[in-house]
Amino acid sequence: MTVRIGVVVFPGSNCDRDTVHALVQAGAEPVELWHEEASLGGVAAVVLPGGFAYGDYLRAGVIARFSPVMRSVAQFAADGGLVLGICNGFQVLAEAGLVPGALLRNRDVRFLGREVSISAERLDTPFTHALDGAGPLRMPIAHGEGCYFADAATLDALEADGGVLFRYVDEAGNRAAEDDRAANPNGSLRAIAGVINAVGNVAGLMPHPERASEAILGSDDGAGIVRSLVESAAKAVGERRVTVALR
Amino acid sequence: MTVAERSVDLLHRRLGVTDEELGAIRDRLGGRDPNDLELAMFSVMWSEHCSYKSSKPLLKTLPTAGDGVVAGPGENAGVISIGDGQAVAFKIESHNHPSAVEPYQGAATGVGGILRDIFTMGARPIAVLDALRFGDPGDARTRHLIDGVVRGVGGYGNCVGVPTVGGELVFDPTYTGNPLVNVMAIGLLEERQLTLAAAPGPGNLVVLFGSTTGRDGIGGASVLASATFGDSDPSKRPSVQVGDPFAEKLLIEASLELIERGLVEGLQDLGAGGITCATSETADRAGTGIVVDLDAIPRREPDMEPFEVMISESQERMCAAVLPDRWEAVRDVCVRWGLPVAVIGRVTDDGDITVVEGGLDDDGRARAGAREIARMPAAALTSDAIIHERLATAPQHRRAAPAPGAPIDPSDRLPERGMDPGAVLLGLLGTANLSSRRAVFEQYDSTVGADTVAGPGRGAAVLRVKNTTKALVASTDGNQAVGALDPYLGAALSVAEATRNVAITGARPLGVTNCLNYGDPTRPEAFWQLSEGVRGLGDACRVLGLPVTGGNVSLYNESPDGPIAPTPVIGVVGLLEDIGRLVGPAFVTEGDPILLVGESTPGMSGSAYAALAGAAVEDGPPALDLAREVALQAFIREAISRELVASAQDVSGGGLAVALAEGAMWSGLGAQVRVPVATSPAVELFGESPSRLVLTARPRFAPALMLLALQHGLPIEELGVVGGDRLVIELIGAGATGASEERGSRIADALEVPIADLRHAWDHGLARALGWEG
Amino acid sequence: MSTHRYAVNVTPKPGILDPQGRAVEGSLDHLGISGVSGVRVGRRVELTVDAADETAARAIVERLAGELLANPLIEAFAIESIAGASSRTAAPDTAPPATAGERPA
Amino acid sequence: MSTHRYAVNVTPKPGILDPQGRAVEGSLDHLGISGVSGVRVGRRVELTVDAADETAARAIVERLAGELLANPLIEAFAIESIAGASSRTAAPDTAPPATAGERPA
Ligand SMILES: Nc1ncnc2c1ncn2[C@@H]1O[C@H](COP(=O)(O)OP(=O)(O)O)[C@@H](O)[C@H]1O
Ligand SMILES: [Mg+2]
Repeated sequence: MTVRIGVVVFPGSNCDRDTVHALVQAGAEPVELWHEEASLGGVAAVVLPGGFAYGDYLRAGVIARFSPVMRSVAQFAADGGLVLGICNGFQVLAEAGLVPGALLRNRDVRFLGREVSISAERLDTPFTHALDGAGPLRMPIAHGEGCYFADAATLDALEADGGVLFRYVDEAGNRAAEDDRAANPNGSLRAIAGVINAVGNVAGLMPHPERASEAILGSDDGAGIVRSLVESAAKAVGERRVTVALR
Repeated sequence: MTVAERSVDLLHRRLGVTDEELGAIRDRLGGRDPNDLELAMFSVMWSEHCSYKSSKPLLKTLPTAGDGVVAGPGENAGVISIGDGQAVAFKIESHNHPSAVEPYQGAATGVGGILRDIFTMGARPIAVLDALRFGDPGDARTRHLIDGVVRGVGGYGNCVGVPTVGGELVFDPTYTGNPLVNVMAIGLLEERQLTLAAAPGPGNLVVLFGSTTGRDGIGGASVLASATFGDSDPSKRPSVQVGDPFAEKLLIEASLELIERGLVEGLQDLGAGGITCATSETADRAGTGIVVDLDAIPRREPDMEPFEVMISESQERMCAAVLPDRWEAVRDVCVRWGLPVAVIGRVTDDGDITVVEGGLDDDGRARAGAREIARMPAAALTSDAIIHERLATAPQHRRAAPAPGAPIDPSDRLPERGMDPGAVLLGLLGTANLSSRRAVFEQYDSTVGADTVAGPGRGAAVLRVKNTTKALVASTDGNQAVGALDPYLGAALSVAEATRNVAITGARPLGVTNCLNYGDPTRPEAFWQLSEGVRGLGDACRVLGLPVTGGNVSLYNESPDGPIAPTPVIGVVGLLEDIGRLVGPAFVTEGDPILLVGESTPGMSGSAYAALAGAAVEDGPPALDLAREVALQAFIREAISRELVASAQDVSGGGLAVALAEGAMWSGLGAQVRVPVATSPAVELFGESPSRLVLTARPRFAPALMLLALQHGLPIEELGVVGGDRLVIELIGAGATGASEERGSRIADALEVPIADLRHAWDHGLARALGWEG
Repeated sequence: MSTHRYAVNVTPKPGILDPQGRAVEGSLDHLGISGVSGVRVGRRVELTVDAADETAARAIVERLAGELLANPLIEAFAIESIAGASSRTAAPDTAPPATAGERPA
Repeated sequence: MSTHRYAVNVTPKPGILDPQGRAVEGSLDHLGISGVSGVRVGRRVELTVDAADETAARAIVERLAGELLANPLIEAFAIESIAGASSRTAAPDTAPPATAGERPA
C-alpha cells in the first residue's frame, strides 16, 4: 500500500507540483492540502513546498503561517507527525516557530539560483536515513531569503543537540566558511542549510531535493531525502496504528 | 464648426491621433464625430502597438503554415502540436519603452504580459527566455538599467514559478538610449484544452477576473482628463504599471482550472488597451458585439473616469466569455483563488462595443435610467483599424557581403600587429558580449518546475516533457551588428542561428516567433529597415520550412542619440523526440576526434572580432547560404539520431576559436587542433561566417560522420583531437604564412592557452564589465 | 467608533546582519556621497484602524505589529500615530474583498 | 561637524498598486483581526549623517532619498529627524507626523 503524504498548497506555492512529482517517483501517494482547509486528510507526513506563499510579501513565509492549514500542521507536528519544509516551506516553519532560527535576506541581497553542495550532518533522522552518506549532495537553491540566522546561544544549542541537519560544503566536502561566497552563497551562519527540531520530526532546508531527484535533471542526490521521508512516513503509519490500538 | 467639434479637434492630436486618422474614425462611425470616450478608445486601439497599422502589410508576407500548427498569428500565442495530444505554445514580446522608464517594473510587467499570452491559450507556462540589449556596460545609465531589468525579470518569473531558462544579453552602443527587453514564454498544453480569444454566443456573460482596475498605464491619454474634466491632479495617473507576480500566479491557476473544467467559451488577457482591447478583439474574432456595464468593473480607486476604466492597463487581469449557467461555477473558482471577479457585460449580436453607465438588466439591456456612453463597431477598433502605407527608402551607402571567393580580406591584422592570437582569444572570451552570463542568470530561478535539463549558460535551453521521452528545446537570437549593415541579412542570420542552436541538440525546430525592434516607421529609412527585416525573416523561414506562428512589433525605438540598429529577435522552439539522445556543446571524452563542418567565407564586419579589433572599411559581413544552412541542420539531426555525435557546437560569436574554447572550458578537456588557413588567420580563427559546426565523436564514428556530411553536400574535415589541459590551435596551409613578410612563422600564428586561463577570462568578463566585480 | 491611522516602523535588531543597509552604504561612493553611516533598512507599514476608541485601536495595531509585521527574533518595531493628513496620501487602493463577485441584477 | 540621525520613510505613491499592502489586508482574517484598512507597505531607512551643520546634513539625506532610496516614479518619501534614542527599539510614539520632504516625482 502506498503511503499518503500531504503537500500543502498555499496561494503562491510554486514547487507543489514538483514535490508531488518527486513523491510519486518515490512511490508515495501525494495529497494536496489546500491552505484554507484545516483538515490534513489523515496523511502520514506533510511537506511544505517551495514557492512564494502569499507572494512572500512582507517577509518570506510570514503570512502563510497564519493560514488554517498551518494551525493543523502545528498540531500534527506537536503530535509527532513528520513535517518537511523545503525552501519557502522552511521559511514558513521558521516563521511559525516549528524549527529554530530565521531566514534573512541573502548576504548579497540578490536572489540566487544555482547548484550547491550540502552534506547531511546526520543520517539517523526520518529525513536522511536513506542517504548513503558518501560525499556531498548536489542540488539547486533558488531563493532571496535563505541566510540562516539564530543567535549564538541558539546556534550552540543546535550544534550540541544535533539540530543541524544539512550544511553547505565546498567541492571537497568540507564545511563552508561563512564568508565563502562560492560554497555558502547566502551567507548562512555556520553554513547551515537545514535544521531539524529537537524532537526530530520537523525539518527544513533551503536547497531543493525535489529538483534533483532524477539523473536527467543533472543530479538525483535529492532523491535520497525524498525517499527517506516516504519510508519514514510509511513506518509512521504503522506505528501510529499501534499507538491507537494500545490506547 | 461647432464648439463640440473643435474640442475634439483639440484633443485628437494630443491623444496621438492624426487628422487623417480622425477622418478614418469618422468614416467608421457613419460620418459622426467620436465623443471623448470613444476617441480615447480609438486612440489606444489605433496605436501602433495595438493596430500594427504600419507593419500589418509586411507581416502578411510571412509564411504561417506548417506541420502541426494548431494556432498561428492572430492568436495570443502560436501553438504547435508535439504529438500524443500535447502541444507547445510560445511567443515573444517586447517591453522596451516601459523598461527604459522604470527598469524593474518595466521588465517585470513584460514577463507578466507574455505569460498571460501563454496561459490564455490553455497552456501552463513552463519557461521564460529573456532577450536583453543594452548600451555600453561601462556606462552608469546602462548599469542602472541592467540592474533593474534583471531584478525585474527575476522578481516576477521567480515568484510566479516559471523558470527563466535562457535568452540573450547583448551590449551595443546602438542601445544606449533605448534598451531592448524582449521576453519569450513557452507553455505546454493538452491540445483539447486549446482555448481561443473569442467571445462567441450572444447572451453569454463577459466576466473580468484578476486584479482590480486602477489608473495604471493611462499615461498619454490623461490629457483627456485635464482637457475635459478640469485640472485634476496628474500625479493620480501613474503611467508606470506595477506588476504583482503573486496575483499572476493565482491568475494562472484560476485560468487553467476554468479551462480544464470547461467553464469558459473564450479567454483573453488584458494588455495594452485594457478592457477596450480585450472586448473589441474577442467580439471581432467571434463576429459578435459586447455591451460593457461600466459600473460593474471592480476598481482600485474611487472617482475613476469612464475613459480611465476603459483603457487602464492595470496588470494581472483576464476576460472570459461564459455561458450564463456557468457563472456561479466560474465565480467560485475565482473566489477560491482569491481573485476579484465580476460580470462586466454581455455578448451581443450587433457587432458593436457599447459602454453603458447605470447598469444592465438581466437580459443585458441598459436599465431604465442608464446611459449609453459609447458605441462603435468592434471591427473599427481592431481588424478594420487604419492601415498606413509607409514609404521605404534604402540608404545611399550600404555594405553588402563580399562575394564568395572575393579577394582575401584585408582586415586580418593579427600578425601585422604582432598580436598573439591567444591574447585575442582571451580578449574575446572576456568581452561583455561573449563572457559567461552567470552573474545575470544566477538571479533567476532556472530550475523550478523540475523540467530543466539544460538551463541558461550553454546554448539552447532544454526542458524535458514529464511522463514522455520528449524534450522541448528553445533559443532566442538576434544580430544587430550585421543588421546595422544589412537588415535583410541580419534578420536571415538570426533565423539561421536560432534554428541551428536548436538543431544541434538533435531537436527539430517546430516554428518561429519574432520580435521586430525597429525605429520610427514614418522615417522612410527606418521603414525600409523594417521591410528588409521582414523579408529576411520570411525568406529564411520559407527556405527552412518553418512557420512563423506569432510575434510582436516594437517601433519607435529611438532616442536622442538616434534610432537603434534594426533588431529582429528570433525565438525558436524545437522538439527532441528522445531525450536520451540529447547532445551538448561540451567535449565529452579524451581522444575524440574534432571535426569542422562547413567552411568559412570572407567578411568580418559585424563580428565580435571586428568590435574588438576594428574592421576594414571595404569589408562586409559574411554571406549566408540558406540552402547550406538547411543541409547543415538536416545533417546534424540525422547524425545525432544515429548516435554518431558526442558533442556539437555551432560557430557563432567569436568564431571557431571561441567555439573550440567553449567545448574545452565546459568539459575541462583540452584540444589539439590544426586549422587550415584558406583566406586569412583572422577569418579562420575569429570569423563568424554561418552554417558551421564543431563536432566531436567517438573515433569509430568519425568515418560515418564524414560520409554523412558528404552525402548532405557539406564540407567536413578533421581538425584534431580532444585532450590535455590546454587549447592548442596551429594554423597550417598557404594562408598561414601568407604573402606578407612580417607575417612570421607558423609558430607565431599558433595559439596555446591553458583551460584555466580561458575559464578565468570567460567567468569574470561580464561582472567586470558591469563593475559588479573588481 | 473612531478611526486612527498608524505607521509601524520595523527595523532589523541591533547586531542582526542587514545586507540591504550594507548595499546602500556600498553605493554611496558611486553617488559621491560621504559622511553617511549606520544605514539600516527596514519596513514601514501604514494602516487605518477602526475601533471603539484609541486604546482599542492601539491594541489592534500592537498585536498586528508583534505577530505579523515584525519577527521578534530579528526585528524591532515602533508604532507611530500619524495624522489624518497622511491617511489622505494613502488613497484607499484597497481592493474590494476578494469575494466581490455579484452578477449584475 | 555635527552628527545627525534620520529616518527616510518611503511609501508607494497614491494610486500606485501596492501588492504587499493588499496581501497584508488579505491575511487579517486569518489573524482574526478586523477593522484594519488602507494598508500601505513601504521602506524605512535609518541612517547617520556627519556634516558641517544640520542644513548640510539634511541636504545629503534629501539627495540620498531622492536618488537612491526612493524611486520617484512610484514612491514618495518623507524625511524624519530621529533622536539617537529612537534607533533603539521603542520609538516615542508621540513622534511628530512625518511631513517633511514629501516630494512628488
Ligand atoms: N512580428 C510578428 N510576426 C508574426 N506575428 C506577429 C508579429 N507581431 C505580432 N504578431 C501577431 O499579431 C497578433 C497581435 O499581437 P499582439 O497585439 O502583440 O498580441 P497580444 O495582444 O496578445 O500581445 C499576435 O497574434 C502576434 O503573434
Ligand atoms: Mg494577448
